[in-house]
Amino acid sequence: MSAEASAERTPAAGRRYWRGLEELDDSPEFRRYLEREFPEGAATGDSVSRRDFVRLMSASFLLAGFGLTGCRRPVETIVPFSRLPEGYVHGREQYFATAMPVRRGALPLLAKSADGRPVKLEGNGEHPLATKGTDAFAQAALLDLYDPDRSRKYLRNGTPVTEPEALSALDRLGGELTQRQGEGVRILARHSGSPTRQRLRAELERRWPQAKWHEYEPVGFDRPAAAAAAVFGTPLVPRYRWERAERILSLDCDFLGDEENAALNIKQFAGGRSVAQPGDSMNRLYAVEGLMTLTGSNADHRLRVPTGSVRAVAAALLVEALERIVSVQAASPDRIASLRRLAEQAAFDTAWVAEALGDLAAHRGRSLVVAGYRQPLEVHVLALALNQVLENVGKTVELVPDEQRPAGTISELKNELDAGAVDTLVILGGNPGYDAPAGLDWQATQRRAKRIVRLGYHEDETSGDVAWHVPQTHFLESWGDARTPDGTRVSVQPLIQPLFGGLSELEVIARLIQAGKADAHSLVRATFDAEVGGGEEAWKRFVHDGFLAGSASEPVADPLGFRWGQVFGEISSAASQAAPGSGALEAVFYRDAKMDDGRFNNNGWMQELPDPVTKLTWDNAALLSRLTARELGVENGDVVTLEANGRSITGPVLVQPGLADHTVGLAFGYGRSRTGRIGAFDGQTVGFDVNPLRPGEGGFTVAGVTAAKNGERQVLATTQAHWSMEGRAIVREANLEQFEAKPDFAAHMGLESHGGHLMHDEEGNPAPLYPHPYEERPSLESETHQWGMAIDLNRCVGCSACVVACQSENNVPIVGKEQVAMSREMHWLRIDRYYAGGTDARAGLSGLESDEDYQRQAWIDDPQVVSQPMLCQHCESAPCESVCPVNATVHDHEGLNVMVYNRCVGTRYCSNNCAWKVRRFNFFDYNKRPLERLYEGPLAERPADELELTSMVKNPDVSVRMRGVMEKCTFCVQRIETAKIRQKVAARDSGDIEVPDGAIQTACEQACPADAIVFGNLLGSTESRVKRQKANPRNYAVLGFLDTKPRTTYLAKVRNPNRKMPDYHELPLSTMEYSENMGNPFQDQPAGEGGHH
Amino acid sequence: MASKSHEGVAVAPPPLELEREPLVHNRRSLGWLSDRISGIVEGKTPLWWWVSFAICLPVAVLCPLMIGYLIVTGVGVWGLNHPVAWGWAIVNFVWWIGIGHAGTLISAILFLLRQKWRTSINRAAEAMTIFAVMCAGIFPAIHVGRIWFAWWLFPLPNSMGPLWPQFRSPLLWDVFAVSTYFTVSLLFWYMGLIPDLATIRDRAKGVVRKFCYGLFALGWTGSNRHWSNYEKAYLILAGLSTPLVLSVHSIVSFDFAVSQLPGWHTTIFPPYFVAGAIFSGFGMVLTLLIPLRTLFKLEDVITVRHIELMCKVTLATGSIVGYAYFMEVFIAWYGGNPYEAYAFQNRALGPFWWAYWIMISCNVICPQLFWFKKIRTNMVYVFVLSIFVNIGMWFERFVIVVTSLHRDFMPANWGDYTPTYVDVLTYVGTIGFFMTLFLLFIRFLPLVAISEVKGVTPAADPHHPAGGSRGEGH
Amino acid sequence: MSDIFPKWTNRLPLQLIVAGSLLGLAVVAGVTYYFTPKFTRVGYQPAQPVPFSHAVHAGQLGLDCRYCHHGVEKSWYSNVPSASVCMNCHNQVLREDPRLAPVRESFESGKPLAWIQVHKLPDYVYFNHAVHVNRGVSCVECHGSIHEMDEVYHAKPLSMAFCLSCHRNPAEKLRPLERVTDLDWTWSEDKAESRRQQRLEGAKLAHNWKVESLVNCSACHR
Amino acid sequence: MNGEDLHYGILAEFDTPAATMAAAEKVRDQGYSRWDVHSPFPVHGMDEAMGLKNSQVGWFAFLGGAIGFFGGNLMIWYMNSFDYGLVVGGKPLYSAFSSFPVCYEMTILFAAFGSLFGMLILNRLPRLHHPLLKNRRFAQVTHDKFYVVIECDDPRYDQDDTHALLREAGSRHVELVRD
Repeated sequence: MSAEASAERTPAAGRRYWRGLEELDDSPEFRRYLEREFPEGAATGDSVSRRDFVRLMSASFLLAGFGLTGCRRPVETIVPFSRLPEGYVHGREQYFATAMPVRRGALPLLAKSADGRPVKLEGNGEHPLATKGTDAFAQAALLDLYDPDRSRKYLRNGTPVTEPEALSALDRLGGELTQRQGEGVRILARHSGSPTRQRLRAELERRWPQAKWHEYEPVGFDRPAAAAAAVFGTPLVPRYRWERAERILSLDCDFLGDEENAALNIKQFAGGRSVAQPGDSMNRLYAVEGLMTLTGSNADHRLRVPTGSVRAVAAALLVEALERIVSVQAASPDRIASLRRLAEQAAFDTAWVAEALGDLAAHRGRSLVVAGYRQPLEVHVLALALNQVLENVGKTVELVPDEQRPAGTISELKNELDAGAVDTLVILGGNPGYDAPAGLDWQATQRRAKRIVRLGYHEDETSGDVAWHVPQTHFLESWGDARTPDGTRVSVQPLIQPLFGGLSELEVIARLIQAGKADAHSLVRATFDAEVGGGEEAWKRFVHDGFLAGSASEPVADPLGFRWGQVFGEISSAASQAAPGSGALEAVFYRDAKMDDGRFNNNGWMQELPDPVTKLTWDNAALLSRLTARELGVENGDVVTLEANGRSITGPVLVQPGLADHTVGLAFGYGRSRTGRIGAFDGQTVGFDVNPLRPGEGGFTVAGVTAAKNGERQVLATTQAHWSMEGRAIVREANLEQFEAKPDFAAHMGLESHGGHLMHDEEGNPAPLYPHPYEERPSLESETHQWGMAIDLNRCVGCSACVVACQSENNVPIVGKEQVAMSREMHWLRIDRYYAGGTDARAGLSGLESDEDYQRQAWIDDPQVVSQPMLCQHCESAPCESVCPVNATVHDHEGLNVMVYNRCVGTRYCSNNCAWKVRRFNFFDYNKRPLERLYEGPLAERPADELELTSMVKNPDVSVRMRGVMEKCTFCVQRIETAKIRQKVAARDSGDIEVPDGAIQTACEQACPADAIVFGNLLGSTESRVKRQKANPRNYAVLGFLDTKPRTTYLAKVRNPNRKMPDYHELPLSTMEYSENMGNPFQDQPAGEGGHH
Repeated sequence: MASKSHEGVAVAPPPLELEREPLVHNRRSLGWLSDRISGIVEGKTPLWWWVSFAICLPVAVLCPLMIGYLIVTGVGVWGLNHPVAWGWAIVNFVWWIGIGHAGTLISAILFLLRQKWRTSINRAAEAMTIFAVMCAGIFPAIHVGRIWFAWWLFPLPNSMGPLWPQFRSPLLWDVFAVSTYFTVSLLFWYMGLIPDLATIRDRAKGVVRKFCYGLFALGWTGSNRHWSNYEKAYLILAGLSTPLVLSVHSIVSFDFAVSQLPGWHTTIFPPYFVAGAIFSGFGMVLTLLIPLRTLFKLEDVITVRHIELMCKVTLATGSIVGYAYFMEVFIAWYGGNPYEAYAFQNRALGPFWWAYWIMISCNVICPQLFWFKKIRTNMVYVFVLSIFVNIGMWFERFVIVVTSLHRDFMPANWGDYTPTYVDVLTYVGTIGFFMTLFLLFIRFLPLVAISEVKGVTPAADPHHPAGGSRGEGH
Repeated sequence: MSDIFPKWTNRLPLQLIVAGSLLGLAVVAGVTYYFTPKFTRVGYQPAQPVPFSHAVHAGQLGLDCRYCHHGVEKSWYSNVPSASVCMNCHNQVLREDPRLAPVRESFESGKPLAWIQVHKLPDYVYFNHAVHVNRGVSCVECHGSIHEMDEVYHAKPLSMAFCLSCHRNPAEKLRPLERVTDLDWTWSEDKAESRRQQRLEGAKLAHNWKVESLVNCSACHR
Repeated sequence: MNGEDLHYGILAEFDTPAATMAAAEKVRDQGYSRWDVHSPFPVHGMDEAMGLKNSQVGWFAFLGGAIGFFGGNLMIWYMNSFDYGLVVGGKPLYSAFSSFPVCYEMTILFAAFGSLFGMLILNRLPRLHHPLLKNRRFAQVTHDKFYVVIECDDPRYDQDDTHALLREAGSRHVELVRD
């Protein structure tokens, strides 16, 4: 199908003309074109050829710096293709469907390709899960493709060899191993949902019967399946249907944050929270957790207990359920008693538990209990039992067959290595040298294999002493396949030839087992043909769409026998555990929101992304609660040594509100000893490695940890120092009951609700002192388009995918830790996160205290949390514009507040006059200079390879800003203009120039998994989504009293607390703080105060 | 020519009814004045001058060094960040321009008010104005991110449409205000210098001196027809400088007042900035003149009465400034806008409380000591207090710029501010630059307006016995 | 005394004023002429690796622009044709011509020809060919009479002022879509009549096609 | 008159402003027109004593000021509204209010130029070469002496009469000044 044809297929959404590479793939010209992108030599990393590549592909518009034109310019050349690939039009963006494989799942994506290189990743909204959005990882994965520290060379015992040499050596090795039927061969792989890998593994086990397959994932998500298998007796995976759940209880399950498939969970969860009018239903979230997670910060009720005590809470819930709701025959009194003993191992608010369960029970079949990956198997079993009792199984919890075949563990592999039974160890991806639990001492252990063949994306901790290091290809460079969480088969389509050569996991396996054609495309195609069939047409469709329609796995319809006996068996075998206390802290390990398990360690976008909860960048920290920090006598930035079981780690302290006492939160993924120039920024390892303290495979908590201040201090670069909203109506909140009574409550908050008479005439229209230039001179205003945005704070969970999407789309530079610590981060879109403690808890505080004082204030122990995406508000009467002396920021005819970089002289006055402080100034040449040597000015040059590769990730449609200019959110003006141009090109000699609704999605809107951000035309001849959102009674403008008439407005947040809960508050805590200053918006104000009607 | 015989010539005392404290003590004659003041320019360069110059010049060199580093590296070498996008540069700019205001006030406003005592100090004060405005002008020019495009702030034709400056921006008003202020001050100062340059020309011995002073004296002959036009022009310039000096600091205050930031957006700014400017300017005049009058033995020309009068002006303007501080706080409370109220609480009690209280002690409390004559007439006290005034006014601008920016509307943006060594050394460099220029000025140009001082002595009055009148006049 | 200033110095001030004014005028005039794109860009005519003549191909032979620059209606850029496009004809016409040797070589080896870029906008200007040629703006408006050029030269200044002159009043330049690549086309033989027609018809086209006068920054700068 | 062309005029020295003023009144009353009084500082009342009219500098200043104010407004209107009207902060394209500060400054600037250059034009300055400046004695004019100078070009000039007049007026030193 040609690009034009697919555009016709979905005319409403103009940009949906992605194509399958396969459509081109047949033409020999195209093959050659791809090869020519990287002519011979380039594949081995010759930088000169790659420079040619840049010039060839971009005809010099790529590196958009600023230069004075006017003088006679140097000669520049245009290099056309000598033979043009069919269907390729220079300069026109193309979209290809692909997917990002993640552990056992995948995220369906559309990749934007500009001049032959991928420049942006977006969710594929056509996928059956309608995953238009993505998570931050998927956005940042693009940068990994252009990582200058990627492994580029095949190494034999550490010495580079050429690709052909290496491949023939691998073939020889494969021949030898095949001959030996894989004797003494052990494979260590990561989790994967790839059908082709599964096929190849089966093939391997057939050809190499003596070999053994092990899998290791530092943060695996396999316990729900294990629990289901244990309880039901067959391999099953629970699949949660968040959108059906009206009451959700999370047992330390951060399903909005660090759990698997968070993007999909967020989408389904957020769908249940958007209310437009009284009477709309809204889900309710209970969270029981020790860390402060995104899920906890979005919960309506949160029970703060140590992570290890969650098990006791789960047990208490089940006791409550079995005693009060349903009697289960298998639940004999002594079994219940043992359950109760488990419940009594920790102290917590039993009323909370009882009322929460009562609420869940009132919504039987419409509730959901989930347990998180940090919790041991018995908690997952308890969660399943609760769902069973609450009649959720088959409704909100579907069970689908588990197609994963069991594999050996890494501990078993260690035993074999220790026993000297391993001749050849094949490590496929991953980085066990860093992320294996310290007890395995993996770097030493792996040396016991006689020979290691290692496929790796970086030369890292695992690469030492390997016989063969094979550079791994990025998923955008090589064919693959995967399954999304619903089981749908997706294609992983490459957009570019491997930049530095290398092989994919599939290719390495196929090459070693000598199973015929070993190129990834043939392998994936063969799997497809064997498992799906349908020939060329079906394959083309699969590649074009990016997924195979109708391939989702069906839930097991038959309610299987729920084996209560197994449940109690698991429980009785659970080891008893003491609650943590001072002197014996509990360390809790978690998957980092940015580094994951360390795989994004060398990714600058991820390092600089503020953690959604802590807002920390470029570091991890030992998270402590206020009380624990006080007991230890430490403060933010104090370095502590944590010790347990004879091993210790050292890292800085950060006090985290809402954290359980005597808990130390430790994020994986930092402190890499062998990483790239980002992970070891300026020669300093970023963060500290927590793995040495980790108990063992699959363990996420360690008890009995001692902490001691070691006297050093470390700067932590957080992007938000002030935590309280100080009673200001910035995020406006109400409880659901209040929303029902007063749906437009947001309009009754803020200073504008007090001073409306000053700004509006009797009809309520704005009454300015002078006419807007749009009225003064109508030719300055467009009658077709006026852009606006609405952000639903009820949907937004704060996941930060939009931040990275914006960074990727708009060429936002990273600036490094030192600059972030000086508040110079460049993000155009940031997520403001406020904690609210309520007036009682904050009594005696004036808000004038230093930000450092927060860590000592008691109100942060149990705060409510709100997140607010903050970006340019595109005010109609923009205060930034009128202070710019050179017309560098002005309004265009469609209501955009445009920032003209090439006109900006950099007075920074606009930033001062922006009440939202969303403007970002280029204090240095962040794009041109090495970030660790910014202060050396022109004396420091960025290494050529780094400059080239980071230039390739740049969006060619957006100027790269130089130092000294201001920048800010543009509402993705390049997307707007591209859509308008497309519309006009199609209109030709007609007047049909109005861009249809939905054809323009800003990068943040596009990436938002929660659909919280809506952008569109406020005029439009048809009903647009943004018009609908703005008609929502919750709509309000942040700092509306300034009467700048922002085009970005927010839909106020509604909480849905349960009146019976012990931690119920009459008002959301931030609203309570607001009421203290400005009066309760839900009480009618006496006449004369504020009103003046 | 200049003969020593004049020194001793005693002039007959004035009648009792005309007796008031003389502007020039010890009944100095006309000739004594030229000899004394021109003598500074003509005599041997004193050692202390060389010492001071040797100190100030290297300090001044810091300024171009730091600016060069700034230009090649980026604004990031300063301590600015995202909430605090303006810092020391703007603080220094406002401080310097404020200092400049005293010169214009003394030369123009006091002239219009017929305050004859201004004559002995106006030349030095005007020179101070010009040098201070030069120092001030450095900062808005270098604080922009792309200095090589700073010419875009001027309405020059171009091939970009053409694209013009944006005249609604207070920064553009600043461009016009500061450049006008500098130009007019320079014209005014130069015009006042013409007769005195002629004096030195006429006394000069070397050809070089004759040529240089002669060239700039423009061929002045002291013709009364010239004096007639000259005096008129001088009066008009004084008349123009008065609204100018008021407008310049009003416009500088618009940089803040026209914005919407709590703590900036306030109508009290223009008068309060003007008062503050005069306050700081008199502080600086005192700081400069008290040592000079001693070093050059000009106690008879720059008398204790002059110093006292300046102390009184300082007291008055300091009280106005103190009142303005109080009103700001009052209105912030009375206005009922919590953002505004917070901004002022934060000034006094927030993380930058120390800057606020330095400002209050130096600007409000210190000048109150000038109520006491003992203090006003003690040069040491006055000198020390004048330095406190300079410090206090610097902190006033720091408080306005930094504390308002660092915590504004949205708590999520709030941040901190720490200057870097480049900030500090650039500022120190401008002080060196200022002092260097001032030293050159006192070495090469008459630091007291000779002809004007002559004009206010009794000997200049044709109706005064000292002026030759025999009493049979009008 | 002032005897060091001879009498003629009294005339000096006036002379200096006159000379200074003249010099100032000359500098302004010089900068306006020599330092603006009208001088610095117009007339740039580099020697190309192959002496391709637009005058022959587009003028005499009457090839449509889009035969070679086929991306112009679809893309931001008007592509420079690949050697294979040249060879479509030249594998029959002038097969052995030595001037075409580099083209043949490129076609055979796959190594692209390096043409020298004549028209180049600054990096921060986002000019889209497709939207101009599809909405009635002819190639000739920016590139001049290419079909009369033996070797391409820079005919128009392509400065911001130049772009704006048309963007301020697009009706002055619009023509029927089918005439966009007809570089010689005018509304009428008679120049005055043509101008009159342009005003009348252009305004009609602009109205019917809803052609906006885009003078805001976002039209060209992102 | 013999050798008249060689002389610029006749110069009389006085010690006090009062004496000078008296002499000036005498010369004025005699009806001389091309003559002048030179003094180290402007002497109060001398204009009347010489019979001078009010200075015309004010007109130059006024003209400059008017050019500044109206020119400024015209410039701003042309640049921000007429030539390239852009939507800035929702504010009017041209407004007398926001234009005022700039126009105000321009008024002052041009008026200041008017007064300084008006003064120079009216005084025919700079005039670096002047016969009086060659006179050694005349150098005291910037010190403490006062001079009445009557030019030879004056229609009423008569070397002897004028000389006598000045002597009579009280000058202790009268001399011819060479041209």
